[in-house]
Amino acid sequence: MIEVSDISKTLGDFELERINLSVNEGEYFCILGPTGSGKTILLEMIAGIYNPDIGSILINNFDVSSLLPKDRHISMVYQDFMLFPNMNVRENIGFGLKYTDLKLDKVSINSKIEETAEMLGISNLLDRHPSTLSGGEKQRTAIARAIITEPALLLLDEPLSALDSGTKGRLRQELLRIHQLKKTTTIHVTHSFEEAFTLADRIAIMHGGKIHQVGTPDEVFRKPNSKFVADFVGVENLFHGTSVIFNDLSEIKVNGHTIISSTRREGDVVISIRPEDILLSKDPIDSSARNSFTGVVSDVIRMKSTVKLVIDTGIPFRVVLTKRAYDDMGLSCGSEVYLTFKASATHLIC
Amino acid sequence: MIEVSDISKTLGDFELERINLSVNEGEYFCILGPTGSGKTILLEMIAGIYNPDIGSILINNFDVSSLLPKDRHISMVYQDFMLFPNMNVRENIGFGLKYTDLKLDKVSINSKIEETAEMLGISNLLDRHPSTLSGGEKQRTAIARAIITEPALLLLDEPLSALDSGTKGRLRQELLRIHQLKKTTTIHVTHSFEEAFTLADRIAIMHGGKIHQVGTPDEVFRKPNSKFVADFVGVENLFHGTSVIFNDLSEIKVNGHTIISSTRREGDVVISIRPEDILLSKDPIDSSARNSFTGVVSDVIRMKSTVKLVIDTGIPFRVVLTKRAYDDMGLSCGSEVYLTFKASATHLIC
Amino acid sequence: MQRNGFKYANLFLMLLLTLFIFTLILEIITHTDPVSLITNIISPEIQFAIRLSLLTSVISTFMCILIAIPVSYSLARYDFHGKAIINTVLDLPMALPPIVAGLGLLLIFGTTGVGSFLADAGLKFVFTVPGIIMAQFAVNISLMLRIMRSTFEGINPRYEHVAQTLGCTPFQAFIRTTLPLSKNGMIAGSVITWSRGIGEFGAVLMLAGATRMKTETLPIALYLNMSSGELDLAIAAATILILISGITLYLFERKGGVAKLY
Amino acid sequence: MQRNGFKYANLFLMLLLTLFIFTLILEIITHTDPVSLITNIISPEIQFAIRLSLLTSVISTFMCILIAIPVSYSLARYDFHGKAIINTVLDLPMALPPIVAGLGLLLIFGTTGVGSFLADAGLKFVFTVPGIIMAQFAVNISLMLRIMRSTFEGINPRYEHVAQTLGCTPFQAFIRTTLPLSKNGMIAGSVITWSRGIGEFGAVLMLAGATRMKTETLPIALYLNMSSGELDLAIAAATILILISGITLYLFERKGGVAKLY
Repeated sequence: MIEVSDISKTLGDFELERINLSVNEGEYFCILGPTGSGKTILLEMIAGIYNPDIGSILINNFDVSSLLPKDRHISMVYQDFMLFPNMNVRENIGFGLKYTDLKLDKVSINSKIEETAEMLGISNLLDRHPSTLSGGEKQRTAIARAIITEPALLLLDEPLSALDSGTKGRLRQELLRIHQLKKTTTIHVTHSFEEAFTLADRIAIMHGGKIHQVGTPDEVFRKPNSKFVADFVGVENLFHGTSVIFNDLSEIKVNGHTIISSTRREGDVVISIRPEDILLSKDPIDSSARNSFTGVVSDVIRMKSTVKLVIDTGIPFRVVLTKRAYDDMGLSCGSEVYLTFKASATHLIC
Repeated sequence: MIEVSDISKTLGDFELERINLSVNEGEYFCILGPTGSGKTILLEMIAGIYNPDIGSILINNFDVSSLLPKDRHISMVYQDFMLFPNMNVRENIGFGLKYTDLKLDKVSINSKIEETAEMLGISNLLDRHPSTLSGGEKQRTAIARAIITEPALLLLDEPLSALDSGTKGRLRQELLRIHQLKKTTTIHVTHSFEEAFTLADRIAIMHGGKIHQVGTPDEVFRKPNSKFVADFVGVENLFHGTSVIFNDLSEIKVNGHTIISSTRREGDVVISIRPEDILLSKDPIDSSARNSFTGVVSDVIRMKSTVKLVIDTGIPFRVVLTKRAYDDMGLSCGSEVYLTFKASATHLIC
Repeated sequence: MQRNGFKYANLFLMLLLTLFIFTLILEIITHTDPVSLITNIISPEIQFAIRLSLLTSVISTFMCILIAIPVSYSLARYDFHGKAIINTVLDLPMALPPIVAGLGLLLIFGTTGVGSFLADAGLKFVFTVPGIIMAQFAVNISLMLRIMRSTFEGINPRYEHVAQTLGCTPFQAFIRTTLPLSKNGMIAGSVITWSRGIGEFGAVLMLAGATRMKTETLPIALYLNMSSGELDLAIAAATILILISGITLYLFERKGGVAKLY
Repeated sequence: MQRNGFKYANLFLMLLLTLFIFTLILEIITHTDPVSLITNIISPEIQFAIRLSLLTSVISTFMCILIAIPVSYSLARYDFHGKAIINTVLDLPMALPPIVAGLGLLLIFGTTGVGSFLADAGLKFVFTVPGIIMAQFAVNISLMLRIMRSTFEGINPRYEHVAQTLGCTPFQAFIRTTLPLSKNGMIAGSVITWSRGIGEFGAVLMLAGATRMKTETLPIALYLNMSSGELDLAIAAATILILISGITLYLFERKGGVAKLY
């Protein structure tokens, strides 16, 4: 268990103010916030790169506040990979093994490197130089280097931010799989709600050097405790589901409903539908759109020139309408409506 | 009239190959192409910054190929403004007047500066330093500096590319207005089809150091003469129209049809609707969507997992469907269909 | 705390080196008492050396700027065959020990036809004040070229393009845009050149010689007085030179980025 | 064509300056015939000077690296009070004329308690070979510091952070990551320091003196032989120095970006 108590730190213009966090054994914990919110500094303080001005950090009930990074049993993965350019992939991955208390011999070091590389699907890259790798391969190497020492705590500083969207998705899956396998307590810093939503057991929202809210992704998404959190997370229809491919399309089961997507992926997925892409009608529609649901208006939020509705169909959809369309349709809380959206508007993000 | 004949130029790795162009008196001519296509070098050769290796340039039937830039009666506006940082706005705008043959006195120089600043709406900025201006203000100053000398030819090198989208739209309007007012022959280089479509009398498509097609925007859009041109311009539903605001929404007349948009603007506009945002059905739909049209399938293009249809409703709409939706609906060329899209999906780009 | 061993060792070495350099300066300044230091500084010999040093270094700096502007502009803006070779030749004086450059100048002006032609025309460089200026110029021109070149390379050529389309000749366009925009680089370069000119010893010694009250710049005064055992006068000259270095460094820090060139 | 007047004037001046510098070198190399040049180069005196120059410059370069690494690392990575002042003091030797630095060293080692303590311990710097090394070190350390500092600043500290989380002490992390990554900067800095060490004249003259066959480095040999009228031996020394400058410049251009520091 990680216990961050009342940490404050001033670094140049920047200030972290009385941060309290507690991360459970084996938990995947995301710290979510916009750029400049102090996430990375917090992570580096947990790692021991910086010392907090006041406050303490406990890892498994042991105060590590005054220990060197090497004595904290942690590993760190940065957004920009930070592979040692003077070593090949094998030497990078094996780096940490030379400094453990285990005193491994050459053979067991090598077998451990190969096993870890195997796990990350980079066995064929071991003799390559980091500069010849793609972004995804670099980050896989960095992750392998971090987990090979079997740290008590894995710190990930925006590990997916420097990758293109395809690679991002694949590596997100990989992080999930490794965590299910190793159960290493993980703190993952990100500015993407999508990322936190798909990965985290719990998330903390950070902004301006403070923690604003802590909870499961669902709690934070459904019950944001401030306008900042609401704005930051409340823009998308995001749902967990299980996908099977049928007739070249994905059919995703969400809360008993089936949603069709033209993106193809199987297994556990997270889907997202932009509120503007959903069509509302009072009668069922026979159209080219693959998705159609009946629901009840459960909330109406009036904006400047648009209206946001929450439609409960068993799944809570957010829909955006022009004011005029809203008035024309004569809707109010409790009205029954039909939702329609195209398979191509259903994005599979994980 | 501008006549560019058989110009070739090698500059480092880059090669311009036998460029021929002719721009009419008073015409607004756009050269459209992706980054690295050689547009800027061509413009700088017309300006006289570089000399072509072979070929000639005629301005109003006079061969200027061997003249200094100062003797070509041209003005140039760059993407990055290039306001002289050692002068204030007034000195920047008036710069060219000191070098004309007119020998203006101080009073008439000043009144000319003020008149031009007035025209561009920057009268209140005359004593400011360029570094204190916003991007839009900088580019207005650069345009004022260029047009004050009443050049025979105005050269614009991606003049809107460095601006944010709101400013971009306003300045595009400004360019249109100035051209209608002054009728200066203009060559405008851009990588944005939208920009060319909204501004140009005629456009030339340039790629890899060659001119691929010349024609009115409509010609090029409807009848691209190569796959490159088709890919480069054929991605959007773009239509000219006239807009009035009614009940807080824009009603745009296009070819006798009325299209509703939630973006508010009056007068001549160009609208764009993404092909994925249009819903297709065999029966009329009663929904929250503000736009609904009947049309006939006039072309079917099969892609890897989607189908592109051209629906003629008087306006030629492009619509993208999943393959399954296309099959389910049993459509073919000649089928009658209904098109539906939301007012918020109708973007006013000019 | 155990963690800072590495850091403290590094900082300790840093302080030690700082102390060493600081002592170096302090030893010179405090070697004579203030009263005799001032007496020596206002002695006719040191006063002559100060005036001669200022005069020659200002003129040689001016020459450096005048030549460096067109030459470094050419290197920054034009492409031509043999650019790499010319560049290397122009960089040579920077890598050459000043005393060697001085010998080369002595040979050019003392033994060749060009030298005797110039001497006949009244322009004598060997063992003369013009020789001091020439020596300072030859040693410093490369550095001035480097600074001005990187200054010009940092100025977008499109300023000149725009000015040309607005009616300027290429020369006018340069004068109205690039030249004023290169002010900071020019000041920084001048300050260095000036300071190095004042401190130049080897090349001046070779070409202009060390003649008391004739070619006696401050470094030459230091040298002559050390040779003749007049330590106090040598220290007076050194103190002035330290002062000038301090001022240079201060002016330079204020010009920020360009300082990195040095 | 009329348009190129400005350009041609610039290029003409550039060629003129190139010619001037080229002549400077050529005059020295061609002043004696090749046979006697070689004879002079292999004379015992010049051979001694070459060996002494190589020995002292290699040792002083090594000292510069050894000191510059921890000191410039401190300046690049740590924040502390008084950093600006320490930085200015450490930059001073670069702005100071070498002859003044030499005087300061002479005063430290010749007149202070520390100097006599070191002398009693067998470490004499005044008019000795160790004095040559010390003079070269003192004059060049600032430049080495600047180069190493900007090299370290160009290396992401996160390499060390990662290494530390993987089990390294701060010192180990530095040795395994930042130090190997700074190789190019270190080579470039060493080449400059070495070349400037070999060419150093003023400071060496002050501290180590000019004693034939004892403290006679190449620049001192040039100076001594010019003084005694042995022009051919002076030219032999100058030719070797030109050769070394050429090699330095060549090595330097190959190291690219870092060259801009100079």
